[in-house]
Amino acid sequence: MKVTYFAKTRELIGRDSDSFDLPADIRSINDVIEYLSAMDEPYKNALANPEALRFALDNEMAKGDASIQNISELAIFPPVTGG
Amino acid sequence: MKVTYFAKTRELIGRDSDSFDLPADIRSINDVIEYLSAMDEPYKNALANPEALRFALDNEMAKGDASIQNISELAIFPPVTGG
Amino acid sequence: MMRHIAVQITPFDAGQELRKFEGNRLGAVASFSGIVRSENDIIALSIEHHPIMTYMALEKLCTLAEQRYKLLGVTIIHRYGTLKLGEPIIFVAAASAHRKEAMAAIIAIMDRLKTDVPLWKKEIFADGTSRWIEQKQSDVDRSSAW
Amino acid sequence: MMRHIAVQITPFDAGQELRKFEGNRLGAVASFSGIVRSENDIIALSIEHHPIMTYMALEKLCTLAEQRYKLLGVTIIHRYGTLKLGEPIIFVAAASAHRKEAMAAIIAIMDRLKTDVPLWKKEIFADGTSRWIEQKQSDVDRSSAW
Repeated sequence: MKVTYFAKTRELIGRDSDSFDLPADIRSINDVIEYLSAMDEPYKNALANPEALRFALDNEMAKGDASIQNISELAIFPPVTGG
Repeated sequence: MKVTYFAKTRELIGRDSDSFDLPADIRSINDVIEYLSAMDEPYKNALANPEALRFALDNEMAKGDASIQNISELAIFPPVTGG
Repeated sequence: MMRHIAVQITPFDAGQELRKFEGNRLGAVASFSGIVRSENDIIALSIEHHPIMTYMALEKLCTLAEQRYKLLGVTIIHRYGTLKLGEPIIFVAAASAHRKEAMAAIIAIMDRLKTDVPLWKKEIFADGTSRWIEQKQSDVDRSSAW
Repeated sequence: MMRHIAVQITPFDAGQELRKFEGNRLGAVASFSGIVRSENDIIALSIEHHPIMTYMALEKLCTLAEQRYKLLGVTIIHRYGTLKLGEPIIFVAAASAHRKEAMAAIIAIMDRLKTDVPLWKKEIFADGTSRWIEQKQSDVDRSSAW
């Protein structure tokens, strides 16, 4: 699965996107966040407070408990501040 | 005193303005309206419903009972419809 | 504080008026344009104004709006004379640090303008006849809310 | 129904956008321009967007506004990239038969845009440092009112 990062999340992780072969037991967005947080320091920092993050699955907004089955792209970003 | 007319009031009276030497007992705007209404048909028609008219004394909005003492110009017009 | 008030027979360029607010670090600019629309099968509107009181009333409206909404700039242009379908009648713009104030100012100015400024509209029809527009009670109610 | 949506790095001409609504007998056109202002001693804003979702979210906002406010036309332009003080960030315009709908649409679009569209602003300071702007609770509250 492709994982993309935006704004502060992108800067903290230091990358625009990653491509992961996720283990079979990673089923929801929350599972992905937990999985990434266990990788290294930048991911841990960037994803430390999932309540303050927003997610999209294949360009549609989604909650943390949404299933990632048949999803090709997860986007992770902070609450928006446009306008 | 100069009396000016605007919009529908002007069209009904058929003139932009008049200049009158008013009798001493004409003291308020209402007195002027009554005086003019007694003149001829166009004035009577145009001023038939003073409740539906608006007045200004020397370019300041005024109520019908306002005194015309020391006033040089009375404007008579319908409720406004700009914008 | 930028203030621009005009009551004019000539057309105006709303875009050019809006551009005057740019580059001023104002934050928020709201605007409203009123355009002659094809209601009641009219072909034009004829707009009459009081040459002195109209300008004075617009000045008063601007002062009220500037104070209440902390405006950094305000523009009101109202045309008179005969305006065909599609022609702009009025342009109002307000600049403030924040969008809420700029937008509220535009709404308040338009609402008050409908009852406080000596302008009158007449509908002109294709057959040469015409009819003065009557003031709407809804406009009076909306204006008195400010 | 005219609809124009753009998410672009290049500047736009708000006046030109406004003029597109003229001559169309629309009645009422309301607009809002957001401009980079000198808050917190910034020298610029850096704006990031989601290249696909931002456009989709603006489309959705337009559809909602068109239906709710009987719009005859709507324009939303949002810039991204680095914008200096005084540069326009966003332009929203809505056309309707009546002023009330056009103005309400602009307010609703701006309120919803603050929470529903994946755009992020970063403040850039003179010393080269920068800081991401945090979403305001007041924006969340205002948006949820629609």
